[in-house]
Amino acid sequence: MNFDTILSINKLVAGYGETEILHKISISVNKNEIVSIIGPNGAGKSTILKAILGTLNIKSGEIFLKKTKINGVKPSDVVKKGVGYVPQTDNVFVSLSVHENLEMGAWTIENNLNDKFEELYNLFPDLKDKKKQLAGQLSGGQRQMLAMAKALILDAKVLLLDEPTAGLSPKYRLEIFDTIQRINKSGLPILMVEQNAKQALQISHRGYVLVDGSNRYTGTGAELSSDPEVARMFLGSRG
Amino acid sequence: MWESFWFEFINFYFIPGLVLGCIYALGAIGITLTFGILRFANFAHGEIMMTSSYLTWEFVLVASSFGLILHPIIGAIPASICSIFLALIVDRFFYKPFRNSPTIMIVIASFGMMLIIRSLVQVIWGPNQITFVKGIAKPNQFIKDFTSNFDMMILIPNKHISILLGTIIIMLVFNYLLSSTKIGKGMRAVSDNPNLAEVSGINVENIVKATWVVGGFCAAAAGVFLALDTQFIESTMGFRMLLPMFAAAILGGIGRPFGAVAGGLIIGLAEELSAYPWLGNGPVISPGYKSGVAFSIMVLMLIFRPSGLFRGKVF
Amino acid sequence: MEIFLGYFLYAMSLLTVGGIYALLALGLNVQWGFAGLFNAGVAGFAAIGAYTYALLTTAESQFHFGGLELPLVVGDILAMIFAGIVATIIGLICIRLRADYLAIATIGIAEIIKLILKNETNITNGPRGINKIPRTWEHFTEERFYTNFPMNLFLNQKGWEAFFASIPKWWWQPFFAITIILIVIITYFFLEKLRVSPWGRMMTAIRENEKAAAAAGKNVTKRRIEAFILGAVIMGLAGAFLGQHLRLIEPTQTFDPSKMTFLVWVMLIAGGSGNNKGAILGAFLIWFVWSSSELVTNGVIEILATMFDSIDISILKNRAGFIRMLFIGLLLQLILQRYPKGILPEKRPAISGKY
Amino acid sequence: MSKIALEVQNLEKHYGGLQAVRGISFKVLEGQIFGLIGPNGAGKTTTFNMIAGSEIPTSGKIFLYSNDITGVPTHKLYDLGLLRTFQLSQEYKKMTVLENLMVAGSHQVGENIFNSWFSSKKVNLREKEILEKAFDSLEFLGLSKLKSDLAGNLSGGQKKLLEIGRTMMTDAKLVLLDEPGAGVNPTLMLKIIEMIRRLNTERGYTFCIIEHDMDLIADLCQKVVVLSEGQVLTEGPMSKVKNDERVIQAYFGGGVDT
Amino acid sequence: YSDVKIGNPMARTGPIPELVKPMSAAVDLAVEHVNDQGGLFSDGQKYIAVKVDSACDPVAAVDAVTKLVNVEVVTGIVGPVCSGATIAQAESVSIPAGVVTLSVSASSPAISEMENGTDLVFRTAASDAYQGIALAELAMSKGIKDIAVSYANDDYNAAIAAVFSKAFTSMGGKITGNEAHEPNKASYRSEVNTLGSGSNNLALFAYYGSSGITIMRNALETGAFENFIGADGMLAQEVIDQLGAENLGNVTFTTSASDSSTDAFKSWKKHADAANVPASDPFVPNSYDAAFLMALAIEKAGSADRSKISAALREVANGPGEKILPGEWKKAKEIIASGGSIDYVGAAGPQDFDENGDVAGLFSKNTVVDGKWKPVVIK
Ligand SMILES: Nc1ncnc2c1ncn2[C@@H]1O[C@H](COP(=O)(O)OP(=O)(O)OP(=O)(O)O)[C@@H](O)[C@H]1O
Ligand SMILES: Nc1ncnc2c1ncn2[C@@H]1O[C@H](COP(=O)(O)OP(=O)(O)OP(=O)(O)O)[C@@H](O)[C@H]1O
Ligand SMILES: [Mg+2]
Ligand SMILES: [Mg+2]
Repeated sequence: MNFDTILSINKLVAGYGETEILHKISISVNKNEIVSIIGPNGAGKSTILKAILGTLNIKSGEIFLKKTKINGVKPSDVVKKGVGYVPQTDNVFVSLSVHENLEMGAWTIENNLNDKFEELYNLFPDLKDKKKQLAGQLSGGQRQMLAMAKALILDAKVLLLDEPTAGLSPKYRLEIFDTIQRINKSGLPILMVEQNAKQALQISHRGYVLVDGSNRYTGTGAELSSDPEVARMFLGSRG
Repeated sequence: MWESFWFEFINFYFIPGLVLGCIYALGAIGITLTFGILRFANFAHGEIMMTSSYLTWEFVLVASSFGLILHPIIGAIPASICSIFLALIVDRFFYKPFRNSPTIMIVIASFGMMLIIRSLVQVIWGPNQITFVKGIAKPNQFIKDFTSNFDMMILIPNKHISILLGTIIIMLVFNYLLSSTKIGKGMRAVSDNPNLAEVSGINVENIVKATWVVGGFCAAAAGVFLALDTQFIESTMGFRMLLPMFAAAILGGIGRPFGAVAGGLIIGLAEELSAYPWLGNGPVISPGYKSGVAFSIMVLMLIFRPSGLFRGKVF
Repeated sequence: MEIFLGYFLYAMSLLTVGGIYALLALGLNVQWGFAGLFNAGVAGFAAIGAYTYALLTTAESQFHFGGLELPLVVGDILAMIFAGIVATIIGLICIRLRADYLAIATIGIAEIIKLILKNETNITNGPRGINKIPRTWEHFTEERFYTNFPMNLFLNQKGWEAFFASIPKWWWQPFFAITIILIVIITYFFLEKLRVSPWGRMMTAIRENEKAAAAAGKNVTKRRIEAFILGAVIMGLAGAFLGQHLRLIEPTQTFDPSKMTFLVWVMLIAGGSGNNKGAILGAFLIWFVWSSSELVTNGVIEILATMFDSIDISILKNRAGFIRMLFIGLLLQLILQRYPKGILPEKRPAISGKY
Repeated sequence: MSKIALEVQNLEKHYGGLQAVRGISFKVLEGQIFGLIGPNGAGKTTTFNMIAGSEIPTSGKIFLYSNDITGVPTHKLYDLGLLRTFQLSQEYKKMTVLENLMVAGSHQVGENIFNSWFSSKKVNLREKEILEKAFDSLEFLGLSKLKSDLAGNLSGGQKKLLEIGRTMMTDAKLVLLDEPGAGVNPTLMLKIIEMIRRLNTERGYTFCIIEHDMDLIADLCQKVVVLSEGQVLTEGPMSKVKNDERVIQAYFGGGVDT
Repeated sequence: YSDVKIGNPMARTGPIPELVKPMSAAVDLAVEHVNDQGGLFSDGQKYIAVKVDSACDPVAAVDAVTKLVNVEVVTGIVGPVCSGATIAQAESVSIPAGVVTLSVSASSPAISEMENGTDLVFRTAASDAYQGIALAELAMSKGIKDIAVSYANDDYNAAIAAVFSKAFTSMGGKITGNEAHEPNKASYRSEVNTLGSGSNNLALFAYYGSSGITIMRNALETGAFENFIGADGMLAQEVIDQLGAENLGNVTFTTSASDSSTDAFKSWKKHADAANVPASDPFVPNSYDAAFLMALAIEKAGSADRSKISAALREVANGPGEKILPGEWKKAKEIIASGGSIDYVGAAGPQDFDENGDVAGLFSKNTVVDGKWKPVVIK
């Protein structure tokens, strides 16, 4: 095992109930890396993230956070161990206000976080105006921002993002990718699932292409973007 | 004329209504919490009330066999701890397996628990009524004398004073707990979206336990206060209170403990005042329809303002 | 021989009551299983059916309204219609409430119905109830029936008396049971046809996501009320037959929600909600367990008594009723945990093969 | 000159103190593919909700083929040929994928209780047509394999596809698509664009699309309206809009790569 | 078969389990007497009461009696307790099956006019038509001129309240208020006060367990009433224990009971005391009488044949013949064996059935003396 590996998934087999969705998937995230997973709808990308969080039954294979094995650990404990996670859907508390949502993001931390909140509000000025509004009354994009902000409060060891830019306007999409890069520069490795695959690969150090629950291609972001096969099948390039 | 109206109204309708309302309110807090956080109508709640009053009686009895004469409120302390454990055990073995199932499963399970707990109590202590406190409670002489100096004689027995005070104290503690501790916030998060709460690092099971602790304690308090007021205990006393307590919880708004308190007081007052001779000599509506008062208020509330007075949840 | 006859008649009674509960469960299945309406007022609708039937078909009485002596079938039909009318009114008021709220509102309304039946003494004879409710088939042996049209076409009064004296007294019991079973079967076929039809699909869609269903052109409110009424009509019919079976109905205990409503819910959930076969199976199974458990608990207590001479069984005997409740409660928990989706879970109708 | 399919006049929506939409007017011509874009929270979805009858406007009017449809409930609009999809997918979780599509079919004679009891023939005939359509749609979306899976178990993107599939089930005149592309794989997205175009040209559907994917908008839309803070910022063909300084400021943030 | 079974459906669960418990014990006592003194018939067959729960509920009662009649093949039914359950099970099951029902406490007047010509329903308790009148006479004799009536809205209490009100008015009294109350509420203070504004006297018809004690307590706390009268449902030691004898000076309740001066009652009391059964509680002697009478009828009939019970029951109960007192099974058995005739005189009264299968009422008024209910026979 690479000494610098933060998160590694080893021949993971998992699924929902009887049905097996992931077939011997292996993925790793190293120190300071942004890693993207791309692939068609239903390939099992979100399932991988759920497996890491522990909301899923794992049939075989292993998941390591640094050197500790985390399969079979309760989700709330996985979060405590330092895994931040933004789900693809249902990712904010709709009946809580924006600010309370952020507080929930900071559940596992004890100390005073006012500075941190300020920082996030500066990052997402839209949210600042809506501090007291219920999250259920936000627009689709605003919700997505809130969900991101909520995960960023934690001083996580690794951050898992499930389609962080889905539904965001081009401007915010850029900003989110910027933010992701910025956070990453500050030392936080990130594993994200994206359908805006081109842009995602541009900022990723490495990428995985997943098809039908198996690894299909692996490479650096640049390699994958320039691979014509990948581009045609998964990036939506014409011709 | 006016004075005698006040005298009658306050002493014979308003204060009794208030006392009844306090008991409803305490019970409704537990209901509103489980309804809001675990998302189901807990039919076994009344049985926890009932069990705690039996336990209180048992503790007082055991103590007296050691020559110790306890006030029931003292006996209620160990009893409420037992009730909390009862609530936790029931949750662990009978509700937890349905945490991810449709609501109806757990509602039915709670109905089953209602039967189980009640028949257990009946098998252990028998179905007969048991005297909780003997005799007739006369009005507190001091308050009577004191207030009659102002031509506003108030008749209130000590048991009612302790119920009113007890409710206020519990309410204050509860307020602190919900608004100023993390647990209160966690409860709201879990109530909103348990899955998301879990992946936000909140230990959902602990929050659920906290909910049962609070709900169980309030139920115990309500049960003991009810027994203090009626001065006897019997195995269906909890179930008798259940529907008005549901009404109170809905009236106040689900998931809103203070709404439940307001709802409880309103239902209690409404029930008692429905028999007041507002027009002429007889009650306005036949006392045979008394329980209809609570239900009618509840149904009207559901229709015109389903979120309740305090804007609770509407699923 | 006599023993055999006894068991046969007990079996008929199990079928009768089981069938009545099966109808209630089928009605609830339309409301909950198909349309997702949490009706906790089952007993209220059964009461309306039973009282309608009773008031319309009984002979005149000084105690209550009615005495119209309508033909029994007309009584059954009007029981259904009246339950439907009440359901329409309740539906118009409450149908937009969600899940548990609807449940609590319907409990409240059923409770109010009960209070009305109890307090409007001039009409319903209040808590003392209505008795001498004529029972299908058995009623032919009553004078006021066999001396009237159409029975008098076949034989005169003497003739009928002689005829009834010549056949066993229990002759009507199997007929009554079979009639109820037939009604259950017919209801089943109608409901099953609905379930696999576009109507059933639409109802399920509304149950699952009303926002999307509205966008797909479904009039959510109207359809919900439709299902609510259909279910209530079936419950009203069940109520009419319950009244016939008991021959006396009174508002307090007969339609006690903590027994009837609860039992019907248990039947549906244990059998499998959304599945008509499940509803029927659940009803018969649970009623059989419920009814026979009394004999079983008595037996168990006897055995305990012979095993442990030292324990005082008189206490247990006096509390046998509660032990039975305890046992039923535990059994219920077991079924729920073992078969969370019911013994026959809901299955989506197979589509491609059918058309 | 083609007819006006949809016209919105001075539409406003207030939530308490918040003015989500403050006076929007635009027209959509029959046969047009029309884009509605703008920053997050601009009021796009709210506008859709009002058109589709799930929110009642605070003020203003909406016309569908010159009929005033302001405040008409959703299910009636369906009969008038107006169909919408949802930004956050709304599927029937416990029904199969196939059934999810079939529910959306039009002229369901079998939805009348008495028909389904007593006129099986008529019902079955119509069912067959609906079923065929559903199979075609599944084929097109690449969901055929999943036809008997429960829709609740689909992945986020698959649900989105199902959402689009529903619009293929009926003969709608006007279709409102709320972010059909969000979360959909880019390759599939090309297919969706193709489908929208085909429905538009072959069947004459009029489309009104909210989307943040500028490729899709630029590809498809003859005309776009840009909303910002509940008001129309500008409107016109994409080529004109994308160079508007204010739009770049508020929306693209200089990141337009088309 | 060496046993004879009878069915004993009683409301062991449901609204009044506390009233039923001693009644059930009285049935056991009668069964014990029969078996200890030689059993049934010449071969000493065992007399068995199969206990089931009728829950005061027509559904439960019909189901329970169906099992008794068909599966347990009982010879007769002793019970049920509540009128509704009794009527329902009789009309639905036992009359069609030709089985005799001998109810221990069903007091509804409707029972008298129920069967047509089958003579299958009897009871050892008087119809409340009688008790209501007796109570009205009592009130008059106490000099009460006006009274408020509060009754629990159930079949038993509503009926007796109606009879009482009618009788009291016809005797020239004034009913100042007549209200049903919903049982099982936590407080009745407002009802009590509203009624109390019209009169100082209260006629209370309720079961003590479901609303009676609470109403009494609420009334005593606020002093709304001075005098209380009422009927069976309130008569229990529990009432004194809970409210305290010192507060019950002006309380009189009637019950359909027994002249304690008769030999029959003394004999019963001796046995009851020995077995720790409360001899004077409501319907407890009636329960004993019913179970004992049923055994006598079976013995008289000479076999467990259901069809002979009705006639035999009339013979052993109405006489003429040698008087048999409670507990005298051996004596009765010997007389019957020798071909003689007997006349059972019961713990609760002479127990002679009229053409409707009803018995005449005998009532006592009960007041609190030394912390216990003291009965005095009035009629
Ligand atoms: N709760 C569930 N139960 C059963 N099957 C599920 C469940 N959730 C997802 N699936 C199935 O697992 C497969 C993978 O789903 P997953 O959500 O991981 O896809 P994805 O790669 O994230 O796709 P997308 O890009 O569309 O979000 C899909 O075929 C889906 O149908
Ligand atoms: N029910 C509501 N109550 C209060 N405010 C609401 C409600 N629904 C939406 N809003 C507010 O109205 C504004 C417009 O929301 P809308 O959903 O229309 O945005 P949108 O343009 O669709 O954005 P996005 O592209 O992010 O989906 C937002 O600021 C949102 O917070
Ligand atoms: Mg996904
Ligand atoms: Mg939107």
